[in-house]
Amino acid sequence: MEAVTPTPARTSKVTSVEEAVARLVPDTSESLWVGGMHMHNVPMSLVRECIRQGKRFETLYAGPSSSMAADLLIGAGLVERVVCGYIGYEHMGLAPVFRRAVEERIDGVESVGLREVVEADSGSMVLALQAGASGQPFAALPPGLGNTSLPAASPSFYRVVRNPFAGTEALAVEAIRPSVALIHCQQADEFGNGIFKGSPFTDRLLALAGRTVIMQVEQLVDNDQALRYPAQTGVPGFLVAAVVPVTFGCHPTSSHRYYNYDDVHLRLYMQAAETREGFEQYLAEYVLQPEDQEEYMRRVQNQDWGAMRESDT
Amino acid sequence: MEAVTPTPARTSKVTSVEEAVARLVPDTSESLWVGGMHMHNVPMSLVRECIRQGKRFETLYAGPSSSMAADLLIGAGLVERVVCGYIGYEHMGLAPVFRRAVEERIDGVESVGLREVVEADSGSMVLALQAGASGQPFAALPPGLGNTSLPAASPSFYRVVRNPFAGTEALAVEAIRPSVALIHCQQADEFGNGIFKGSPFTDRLLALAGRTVIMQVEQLVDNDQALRYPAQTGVPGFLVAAVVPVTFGCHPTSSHRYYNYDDVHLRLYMQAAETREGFEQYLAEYVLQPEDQEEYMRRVQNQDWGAMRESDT
Amino acid sequence: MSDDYKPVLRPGSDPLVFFPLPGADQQAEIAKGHIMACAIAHALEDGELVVMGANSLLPMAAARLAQQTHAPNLTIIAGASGGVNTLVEPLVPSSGDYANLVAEAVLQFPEVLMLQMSGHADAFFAGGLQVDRHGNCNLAYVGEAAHPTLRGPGSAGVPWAQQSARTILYTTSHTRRVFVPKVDFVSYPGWNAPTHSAQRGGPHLVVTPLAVMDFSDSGEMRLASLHTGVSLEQVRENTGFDLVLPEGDVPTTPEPSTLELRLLRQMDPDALLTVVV
Amino acid sequence: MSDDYKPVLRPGSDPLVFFPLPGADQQAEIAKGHIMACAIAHALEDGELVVMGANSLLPMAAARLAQQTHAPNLTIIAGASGGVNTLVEPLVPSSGDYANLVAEAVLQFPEVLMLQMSGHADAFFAGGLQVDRHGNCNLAYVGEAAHPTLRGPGSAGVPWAQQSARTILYTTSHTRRVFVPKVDFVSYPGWNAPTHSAQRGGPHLVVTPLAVMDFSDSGEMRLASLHTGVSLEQVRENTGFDLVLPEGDVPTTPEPSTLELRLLRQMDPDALLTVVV
Repeated sequence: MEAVTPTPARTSKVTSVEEAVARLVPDTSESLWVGGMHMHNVPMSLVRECIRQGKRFETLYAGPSSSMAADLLIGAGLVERVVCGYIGYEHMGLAPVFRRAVEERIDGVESVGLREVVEADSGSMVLALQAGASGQPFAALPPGLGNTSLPAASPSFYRVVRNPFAGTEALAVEAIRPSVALIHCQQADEFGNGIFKGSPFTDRLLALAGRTVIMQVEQLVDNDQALRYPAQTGVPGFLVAAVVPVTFGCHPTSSHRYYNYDDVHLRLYMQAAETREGFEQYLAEYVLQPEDQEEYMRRVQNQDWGAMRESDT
Repeated sequence: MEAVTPTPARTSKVTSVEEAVARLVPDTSESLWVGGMHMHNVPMSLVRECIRQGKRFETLYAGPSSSMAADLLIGAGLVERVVCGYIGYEHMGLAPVFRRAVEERIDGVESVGLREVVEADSGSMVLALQAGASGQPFAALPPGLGNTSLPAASPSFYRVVRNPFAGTEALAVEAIRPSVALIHCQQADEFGNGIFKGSPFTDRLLALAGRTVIMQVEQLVDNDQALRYPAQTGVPGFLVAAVVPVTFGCHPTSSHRYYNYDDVHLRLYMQAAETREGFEQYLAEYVLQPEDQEEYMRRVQNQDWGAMRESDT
Repeated sequence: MSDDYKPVLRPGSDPLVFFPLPGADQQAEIAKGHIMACAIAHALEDGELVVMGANSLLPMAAARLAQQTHAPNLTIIAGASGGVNTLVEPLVPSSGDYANLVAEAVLQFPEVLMLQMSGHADAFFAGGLQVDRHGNCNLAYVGEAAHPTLRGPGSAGVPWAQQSARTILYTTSHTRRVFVPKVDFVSYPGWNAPTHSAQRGGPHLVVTPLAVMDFSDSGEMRLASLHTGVSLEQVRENTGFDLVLPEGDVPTTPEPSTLELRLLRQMDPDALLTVVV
Repeated sequence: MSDDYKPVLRPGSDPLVFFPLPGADQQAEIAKGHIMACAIAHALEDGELVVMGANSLLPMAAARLAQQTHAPNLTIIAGASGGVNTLVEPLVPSSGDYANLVAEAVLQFPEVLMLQMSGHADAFFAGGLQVDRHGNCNLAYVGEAAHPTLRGPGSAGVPWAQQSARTILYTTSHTRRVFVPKVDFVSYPGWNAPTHSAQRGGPHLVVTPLAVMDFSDSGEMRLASLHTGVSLEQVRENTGFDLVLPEGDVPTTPEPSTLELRLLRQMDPDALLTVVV
């Protein structure tokens, strides 16, 4: 009759921003996909940390609808190729750095080292991600894209496939499994069970398709939260390599139910970024110099951080 | 300055079982897919009503994991062709009618008029459904199925496609958009915003892919429920043609959080169905003769219907 | 954007709201935004499913208005947020705003795209850097691919608008820079698209701060009505190609009714519709 | 199944439970089910992701046992229900049971299949009507396609088990009817499958009421251990092909430890493990 041995403890995935990026993001990655959409739920602290640590990405998947994350990464010269579904600021305007990078080409190469812009669309990118998450080699596309300039503009991204059932032809995109996926959940337990307090956007699918998934959260909650409301878990923990708690970490984008996007700061950035010098100055002041989120928050103007409150469940 | 005209009222989708099936299910449909899984969340009242009204289905998609719905429809002689992912009763045993239909072929035609059994698998069926819901013509399959007997057994279901990116070959299945999709939600408002109180199984995707979707519900809730907890809505109302409230409507399968499956009645059925005569008798007593759910419930033995209680939100 | 910013609380939205309330003092006037929203609302029918794209302030107001007037069974999908039948309390400029989740259901964004691509939607709303006489829209770039003079955001979900029964185009700037004879890049195909089984319904209506346009049987943009106080000359000067003219006099775009104005102002406490144009 | 049925309430499950509690009086003995569950549990490693198929009473008990002993970071996906890391309170026979949703997350079933097909899973559990010497499994039919003598349920998700790092086969009936020289239909491919990039990991272990088997380097089923009280002869008589024998004596399958038994009985108030075989 042997003694009862205690169960070894389950390992927490809680990690600091610095450590998560240093340990899980290679110096050069094949591809990056940043979650959230437009000016919402974008894990900006992780993005800023990637820039601080000079992580390079051969391909950035910018869609559905990316904004400042893409703009900053491109401006910092860390992106070689962007698959562009949408990069902009919705009603606030176009992406100043992305614009300049493309409009001021020198010998076909964008001034900041962005070598290629692949014209794409959100639907095809999401179907490619769905295929990646399902282990499918490629995704055949619904009919109609042949009516646009896209297939001709991006012959490497869109290819013709023969439909073995109808005998007709269709366009297809190759499956996408981003090497690095950065996502944001408002809440998560220490094991990575993430809860979306607002829109999930594309992030559950992104977590299923990503090879290395880092989750930035506003607030840690007890594992009991997940056990009491399992249907509320938007991202199951086993998909997540690290849980990174950062207060106001999505700023200047929103974190649904926690805070709205800061359009004062976004405009401050967009105005600064109108010129190369202005962008470099912004990058230094708000991304490279602040050693942590506290310092970043201190430098941000026009803020009533105190007004942020925990979301009620 | 004109008078203020009142807004016309929004139309309720609440319908009786009889009317929903009579109005929305053609006498002969191209295809049928019944929601739920194994002995859980299967809209049996809708299935029984389809049999009562003698609705025929050229193809029945039996998967992922169907049980009594497929068995009854096949036994009633209403199914010409079944795409078989799984038909059985999990730990309780094999499907007696499906077994006999296949094992007692007469001149290659199953005794009950089931002309074709397409050997398939759950993964491919779900990817085909996903393709249907996305407007894609077909779904390329992950590698590996060539290692099984499936492609050779079902050359019309699985076909070879050329991967235009890798230049290799892959298997593919054609997109599926069932003509009729029958699903169950524990709760829904009158506009068809359905809530899964337990597992969603495959039913949200099924609702997205189905051409005509009929939703059987255990309990009607106020539209305010959906407005207060929108993230809880498993099936948005616009996908649903009719909302059919039936108490204990999934019996003898379960309705998560409302009641478990009735394995006493299921065994009663499985024993009866061991013989053709026994099946006919069961069909008459529990499907054809009862004019409504009340009468069906009256005929079911060993039940403590009263013990059913509303689920707490 | 003024610097004397003050955070403002609003119902159904977030504790912090960073944009001020422009035009809150202009409640009195009927703004172009009101006229445009009504023109779009009138083009939506009861029982339809409409899907919003990005920057959908106007179509969102229009769809909610239609729902509150003649189309109670209209289903609204609030673009990026995934909100289904949002109450639009209040109207917000970003399609991904949490305020849009005061709704009946929340879709994952891939599901929103699936609905578009599979042809579930009856109407989708599009615009772009350029719109041409056939209704082609361009969101990619102006000029040549190698040396664009203007880099746009990209085509986003707009290519799939063609799977909708019809598409309603709208823009807040009616100029020759936007209305060009031929777009430099086709993000959304107009009526001159190569015949294609996929072309379910082409561009249906074009709503601008100056006028409303539809398309002739030959698929050319046609002037349908001029907004109050706008002259035909004004429209001609700001359109880079010859619009087909209607038979007889050009009608005036109907002004919003009392009810319509009340509803639009109710859903728009920040009076964004008065400053959107 | 007895007719004197009484509904029973159980924690974490539904108000009505229709199956009686067989073997509740057999708590004392160590059942085959306990031995099999332990054998499977020992084959699971910490940090792995395991996915259950249908009728997964044994692997479910095994995975939960592993989680509660040597593998706290094991992730369990409870098959049909979509439950992730269910607490297995209590152990239930149906993979789709609501009881499996006392868990950390709920996946839609398509997502469960996606995880299998994309190779996320480290271990999947399979069985079938027939299992052959190379570990091929058949869930479709016995006999010829045109005139099967036994129609099975169909291949379900089992073909995709090959995308898992490894597959653990189990069956509650070790007979010549199940263990055949060659399956009539390949639902799950064994080691003799045509070499294929997709074959990530083949059958790894076979657990039956009589013994535990693994596979030789040449991919032939090999006897690994005999359960207490089972003779080699008994296994030979009930296996339709010659099993590879291990070097030297055949070891005995380890009996469950005190802790293991306690944990198995804790999660199994209905003592289903004592009647499953």
